[in-house]
Amino acid sequence: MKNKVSFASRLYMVLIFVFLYAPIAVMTVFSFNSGSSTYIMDGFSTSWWVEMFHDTAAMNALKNTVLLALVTMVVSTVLGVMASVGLFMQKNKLYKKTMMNVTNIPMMNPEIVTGISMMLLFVFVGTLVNVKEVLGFTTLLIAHVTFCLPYVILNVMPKLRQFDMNVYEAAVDLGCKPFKAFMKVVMPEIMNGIITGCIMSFTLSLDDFIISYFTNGPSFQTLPIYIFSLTKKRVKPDMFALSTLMFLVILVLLIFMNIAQARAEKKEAAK
Amino acid sequence: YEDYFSDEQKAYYKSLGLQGTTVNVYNWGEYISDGGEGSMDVVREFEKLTGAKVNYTNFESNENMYSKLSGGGVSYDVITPSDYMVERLIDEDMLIPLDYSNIPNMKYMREDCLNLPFDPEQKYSVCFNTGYTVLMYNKKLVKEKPDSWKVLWDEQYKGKVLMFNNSRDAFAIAQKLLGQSLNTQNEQDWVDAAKLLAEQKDKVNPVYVMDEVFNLMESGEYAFATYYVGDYVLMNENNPDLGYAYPKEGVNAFYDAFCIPKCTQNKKGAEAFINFMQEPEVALANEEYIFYASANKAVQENEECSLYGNDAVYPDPAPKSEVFENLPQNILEFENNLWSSVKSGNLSVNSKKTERKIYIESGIVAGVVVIAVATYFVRKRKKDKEQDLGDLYEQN
Amino acid sequence: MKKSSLSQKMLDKPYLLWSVLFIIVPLVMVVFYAFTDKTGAFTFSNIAQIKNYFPTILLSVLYGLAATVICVIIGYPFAYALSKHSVNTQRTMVLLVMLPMWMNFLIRTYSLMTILGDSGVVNNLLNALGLKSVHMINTGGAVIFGMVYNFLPYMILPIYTVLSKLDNSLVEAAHDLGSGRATTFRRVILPLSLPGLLSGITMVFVPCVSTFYITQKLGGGQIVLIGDVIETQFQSANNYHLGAALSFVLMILIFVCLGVMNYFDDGTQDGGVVI
Amino acid sequence: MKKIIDLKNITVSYGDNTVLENLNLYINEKEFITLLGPSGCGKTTTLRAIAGFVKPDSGDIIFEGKRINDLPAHKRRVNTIFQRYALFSHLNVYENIAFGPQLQKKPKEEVRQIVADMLKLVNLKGFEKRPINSLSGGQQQRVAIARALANKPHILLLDEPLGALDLKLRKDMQRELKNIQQELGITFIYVTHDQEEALSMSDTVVVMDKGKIQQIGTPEDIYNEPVNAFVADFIGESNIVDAIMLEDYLVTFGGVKFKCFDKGFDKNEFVEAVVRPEDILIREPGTQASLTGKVTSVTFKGVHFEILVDVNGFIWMIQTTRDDIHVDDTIGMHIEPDAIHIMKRSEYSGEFGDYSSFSDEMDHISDASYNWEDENEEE
Amino acid sequence: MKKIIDLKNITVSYGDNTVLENLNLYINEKEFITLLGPSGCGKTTTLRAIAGFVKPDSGDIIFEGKRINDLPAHKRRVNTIFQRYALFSHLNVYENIAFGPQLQKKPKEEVRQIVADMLKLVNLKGFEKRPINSLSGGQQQRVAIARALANKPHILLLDEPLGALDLKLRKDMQRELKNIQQELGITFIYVTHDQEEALSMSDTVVVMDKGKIQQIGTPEDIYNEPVNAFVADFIGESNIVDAIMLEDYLVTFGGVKFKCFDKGFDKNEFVEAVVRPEDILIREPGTQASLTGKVTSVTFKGVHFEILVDVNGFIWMIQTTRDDIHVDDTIGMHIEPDAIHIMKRSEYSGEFGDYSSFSDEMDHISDASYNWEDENEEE
Ligand SMILES: Nc1ncnc2c1ncn2[C@@H]1O[C@H](COP(=O)(O)OP(=O)(O)OP(=O)(O)O)[C@@H](O)[C@H]1O
Ligand SMILES: Nc1ncnc2c1ncn2[C@@H]1O[C@H](COP(=O)(O)OP(=O)(O)OP(=O)(O)O)[C@@H](O)[C@H]1O
Ligand SMILES: NCCCCNCCCN
Ligand SMILES: [Mg+2]
Ligand SMILES: [Mg+2]
Repeated sequence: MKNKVSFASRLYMVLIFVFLYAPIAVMTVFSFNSGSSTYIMDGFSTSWWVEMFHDTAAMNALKNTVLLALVTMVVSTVLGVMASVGLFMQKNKLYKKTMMNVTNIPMMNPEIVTGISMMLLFVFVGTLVNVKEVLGFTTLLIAHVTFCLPYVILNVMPKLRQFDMNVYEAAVDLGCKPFKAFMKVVMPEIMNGIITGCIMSFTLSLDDFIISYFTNGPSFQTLPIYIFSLTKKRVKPDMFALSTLMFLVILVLLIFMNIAQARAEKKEAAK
Repeated sequence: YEDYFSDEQKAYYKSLGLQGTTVNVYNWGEYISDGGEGSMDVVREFEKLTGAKVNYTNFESNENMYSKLSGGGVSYDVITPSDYMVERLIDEDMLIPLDYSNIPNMKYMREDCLNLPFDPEQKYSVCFNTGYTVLMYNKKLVKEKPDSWKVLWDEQYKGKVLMFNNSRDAFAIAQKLLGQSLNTQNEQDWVDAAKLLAEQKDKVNPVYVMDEVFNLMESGEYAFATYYVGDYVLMNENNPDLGYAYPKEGVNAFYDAFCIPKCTQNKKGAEAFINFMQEPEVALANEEYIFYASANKAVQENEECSLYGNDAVYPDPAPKSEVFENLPQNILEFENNLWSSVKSGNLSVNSKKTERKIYIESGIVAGVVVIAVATYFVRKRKKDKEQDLGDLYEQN
Repeated sequence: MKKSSLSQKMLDKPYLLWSVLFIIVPLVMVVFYAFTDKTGAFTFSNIAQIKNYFPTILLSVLYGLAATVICVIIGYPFAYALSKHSVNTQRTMVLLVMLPMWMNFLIRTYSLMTILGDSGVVNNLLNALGLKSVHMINTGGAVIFGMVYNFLPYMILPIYTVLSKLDNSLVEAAHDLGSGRATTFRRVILPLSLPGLLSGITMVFVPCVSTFYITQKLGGGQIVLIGDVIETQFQSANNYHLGAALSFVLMILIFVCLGVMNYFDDGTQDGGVVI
Repeated sequence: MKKIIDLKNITVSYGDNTVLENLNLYINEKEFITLLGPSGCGKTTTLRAIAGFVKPDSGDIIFEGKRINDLPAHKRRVNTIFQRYALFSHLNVYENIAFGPQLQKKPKEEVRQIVADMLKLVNLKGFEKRPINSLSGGQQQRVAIARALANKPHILLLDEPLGALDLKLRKDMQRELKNIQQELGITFIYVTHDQEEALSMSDTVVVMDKGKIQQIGTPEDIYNEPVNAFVADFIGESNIVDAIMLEDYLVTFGGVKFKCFDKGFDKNEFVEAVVRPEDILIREPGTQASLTGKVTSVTFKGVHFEILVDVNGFIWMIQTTRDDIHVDDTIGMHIEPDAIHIMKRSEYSGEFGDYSSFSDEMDHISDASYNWEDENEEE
Repeated sequence: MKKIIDLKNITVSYGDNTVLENLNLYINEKEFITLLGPSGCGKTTTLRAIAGFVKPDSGDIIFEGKRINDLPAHKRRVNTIFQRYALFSHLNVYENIAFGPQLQKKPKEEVRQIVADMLKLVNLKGFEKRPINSLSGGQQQRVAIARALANKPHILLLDEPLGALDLKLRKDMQRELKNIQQELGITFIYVTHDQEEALSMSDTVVVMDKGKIQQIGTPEDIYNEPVNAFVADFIGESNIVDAIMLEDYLVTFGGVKFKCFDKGFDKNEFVEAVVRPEDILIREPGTQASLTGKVTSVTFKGVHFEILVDVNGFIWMIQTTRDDIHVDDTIGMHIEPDAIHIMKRSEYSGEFGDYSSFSDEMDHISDASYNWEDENEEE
């Protein structure tokens, strides 16, 4: 029995999608502007796309962003998985509950407050140890890992809860040492959660602006920061080209993620 | 790519031993020739010649730069504050003296750009550009060339005015209209100016912008803008409908200068960069790209330069003008608070009205919430009683 | 029960250390700055100054509420309609809803300027249709529009997630007991989707109240919200202490709002917001 | 007795998959009827068609004389108890039970009275304010019953209502449900795949397989006179043996002739004989015994022993209370004529009834290399 | 017979909750021993203590003569089959079975041989490459068995291994497991809460309740001579009636004196008498009958009818194959001396045995207003 979706609801959904995609469409269109305006379309040209690749600062920022996102992903995933497993096994309920609540803070706190609080800490520590340039890659990394960790934990935790502890015990029972048993049977089962957490960290880090804005330094600019400084200046269509490019990259990434997820779900459903 | 430099120059920069070092440059936005439209990519050229890596970042106002610098946690090697900010930084002991032996290109400097009042001993700064603030207008929307800042208070241009989004420059306009000195230390003067600005906010709802002015003004949507003259020329290139005026009340004349802050970690690199910026080729490239009057004699005297004799950049006769000076701390804070009040509308005539409106709306919302919560509890009580079935069990 | 060896006990300790250092201590720093002056002496003056910003804070809450309410009004029906499609369509559509979210929000907001501008896309369209231009940019409306645009997906997704997991037999049970479609929606579907709705509200309300970029780009400085004030204190006014005090207040405000909301989600289902 | 529901030629399919095929079934007022069958045979689908959640592709659903194919679910005077309760977890016990009456805009006092009555009925007095999540499985089950009954339905549909409960609780609830049905005089249409449950509760049992009705009858009919090997095997343990009907009242199997009570078959027709394990009497070999075999297994079951006997390669199961039989004993078996039931051959012949190998679900998935990916297709 | 496991004074508690209390139990080599008891009585905990997943607070676990309290789980020559199989779903059948042998670094050829043998043993030849998800419940169960056996354990622990299977499959698997145990001669420690399962499979049954052992014995002992009302009620249906032991071999209950086989009680001691429903014979009232009552319910159960009889307010249950008894008949009941079993009074006295009300889980959660919030705590 198929659910019939009414025409009105279809129309409504289309309208919302138009709303959501209009700015992206505008951006894409203007990235092919032959003039240098982001307001008036003069004609078609790919020159801004070429220009974009010559913008060394942009390319450098892109490189930094990806590097930061990758390192953030690795660090927050490793820390997050360890924390999830550790907290999951924790018997002290109060401690566990407290930690889970602390985990929620970066997600609930306004980003601007998170960003500021970390900047205050970094600068304070910087003056304490008398380092002139604390704000940079390290502080960005710390900040990014901090706001990604909750997402890793919140993705892995439920998988652990779903996980039948007997399976781990079965491995031990069959002669596996505890750590090996964890790697051999627990890891594969919570892998989906880990991968989702991993990808989320990557994309969140890739896209973060507000927190980075307060914790970055001149030596390490990320793309969102660079874009922000561009929008503070005269914006030329090459920025739109860059954004369109990023959009495409993320599109591909998301499709990939989605296929992986669909597969995993299929597998789960088969159980 | 073109080869801009002589072997001698190349050898000089190579010999500095800057290879592998980094130079953090903190400059105004749109204030360097960045390689766009076939121009020289100055930063890239410097990197090529010296082998140093430049982290080039931008600020949008002196205050913005000062905040970042004094906040700590960051290290910059070259900054480009304007006159009054140079003075402040010197006062607050945030700059280090320059070693001119590392800046041989001082020889190219215009005499009128040396020993300026903010750095009378020429110890801390190397002037980069000079210029004026200017009133821009869109010929399509404004019939007559304005001659006074007064037009920025004209209600028929409501929503069509772009105003400085930085306190000193914004105040300057009001101060000129009021006939005050830009550097007055009389608090009442500042209050008056602030009131005038608040009145402007009430009347024309100006959009406060800095470098965003480029896109907005070029788009042709706005009638007036206040900005720096070099940037006007740049905008004018993209939108020929734009015109400019030096209002009769007078304008601010400014000098932007290279300095090295205390937090530097590469003083030699910084000096090399400052020196490089004064290479005639570089200074020319900059002037050709950003259209500001260079402090470099070689450029000013270069008849080939497209700006040579440009009457906006080199107005003749020079407009009535005044240069900013640093203000004492208490005035600065006073000014800052006034500026916040202006922007958030606290000072406007409308402000009480607006405030009242906010309170009323908040009151309504709070009322709705209270009523909702109360209803929730009342209903919960009622439900609770309704669901007590004890009495019914006893029956039959 | 597992034998917890030392190494197993240590597993969550790096995270403990991390969260103390980088979650707790920074918040302490905010409080510290909020109650000290430039010399580091204890003072209430920053907190006292906040009264000047009281209208701004209220205004921020009003804007946040307005944007949140609009997001609920347009997001809920969308999520509901979405959950009615076939599984495969749903997957694609969810992807489509998520996509703009992953797109840098600065840029999306920036292109909204191109759309809403006086000679922007919308007005061009209106003119082409022979209609008069409408002034939209640099108004409160544009700011709310920008908020809704940016955060709508955050409203749709959690609601959708709850709705799509809703056990269809509950809906059938309601029909079975004699309730028509509307009543079933009101009495069963809506209350059961409350956890999703609440997390949607949180995810929209918090960033709206504290935003600064949207107001700057789409409000043209006409609309000043608490986020802008804080940003200014740190980025140009150079008054960290006032900034910290304002941040402190903002934080408290939001936690109180969430706490109240949480109270009314009676906690019988999970998926709700936990502070 | 009045027909309350009449299903006429109902066919339901999902895509290519015909789930119900030309189903004909009528149900009388106040009857307790049970649909019994293996998983996937279409029991739930039948209920859903009656409740209005599935629209048959063809055929008529007649309710109290009126065709209700097009009546939406919420307008049918039929209530369902769902397999996994489907209680509203956001409401408490009171609100769950009051859901239906409130919808009918009954006055508040009446609603309270109904809820109180229902709670009394299902033995949950004092639970009215408890949230659903705080109840045990059995208690939730009762709330589901109370909720459905609060609407005073003419028919109550119960889809494996006891499936999630454990044995002891289940037996108690069986009795309770039966009592409720008799007390209220409501028609119950009950779905289960537990034969004992079906036998002990129902007035009428409908045995289904593969979307078709195999047999309709009283529990005793179904148990004692199954129409084919599927029914015989599905309802209790049975020895099913290939037999030849020599003439009316005379059948041969295992090389021995037996008197029986069946007639009306062709001469020498190949048939199947069903003998229930408890109907085989153990005798000294030779004496009165017709079959002789060797005991291969003796299992104590509490009430009785379960004995497997190998008679020329066919393994018979016997249930007896005698405790003096041991493995490897040679025993004789005696079968009275009334213990033998003859069935016509059917599509199910040969599939069931020999205890030498046990029939398990492997029979259905007999090929080890079956393509599991196909199964996954439908996700 | 040699003891393979000896549990001495084992106590296990979680916080304040004592789950096992001074448990003493030894298990012989090659024995099939079953732990039987209601949910939460500590069966799983006992197994986990043997397997090494729970460390007793006090007491010794002796395995083949050595104390193994401190030996970690992975070093014990004991393997477990878990309630919900606990198969590695990311590995296929071969890899699951080979898991243990591979860990022991057995040569590849040997591993292959073991897997092949195991698959033969559990009747899954040809399934080696199948992913776990593609298997039915019964097949998964067999893989779990094969996996545990592949390690050649001295003891196999089985925690309700058939709990998730449906009735038919369950019966088949019971036989299969018993066969495997006998074939391999391994000690099985089996956990179930299904009494029929316990009776039909075990050499020895251990009945537990509330962390304590109530009775240890052969299935017949347990069934025929329960030590207290709990055991009597838990193992099968029973009528348990308050009685007075007048003298050796003479007891009185229901106002009637009965001969019995029990002795050694005090004169006029208050005791309980157990009578199994199948041991009560129906007679014409008056004739040979000692008790007379009115039939309140007759239920067809397939093999027999279940009849409830009201004798002066006490409801007796009778199981009979007679089909001529109807509700409201007045019948007489006759009980032979060997059908009566006398028990001393215990803490369980009065809790079970009367069929007038049914004991359900409500007895445990008797207070409707219990605080559900506490339960939710653990999220
Ligand atoms: N919505 C559906 N779409 C496709 N096929 C379905 C759907 N619902 C049921 N089926 C199929 O119809 C057949 C009969 O299903 P039904 O639920 O009626 O069986 P059942 O007898 O209730 O089984 P069970 O004892 O497992 O509940 C099954 O093969 C099932 O796969
Ligand atoms: N990890 C644990 N923490 C606290 N209490 C526990 C834990 N594991 C078991 N218990 C408690 O110990 C008691 C005995 O549990 P156990 O699992 O041994 O029972 P069981 O006899 O196996 O029951 P079931 O038949 O339900 O499996 C129960 O009351 C249970 O709540
Ligand atoms: N676009 C760059 C403008 C730089 C102008 N500096 C002006 C300083 C005025 N005080
Ligand atoms: Mg079903
Ligand atoms: Mg257990």
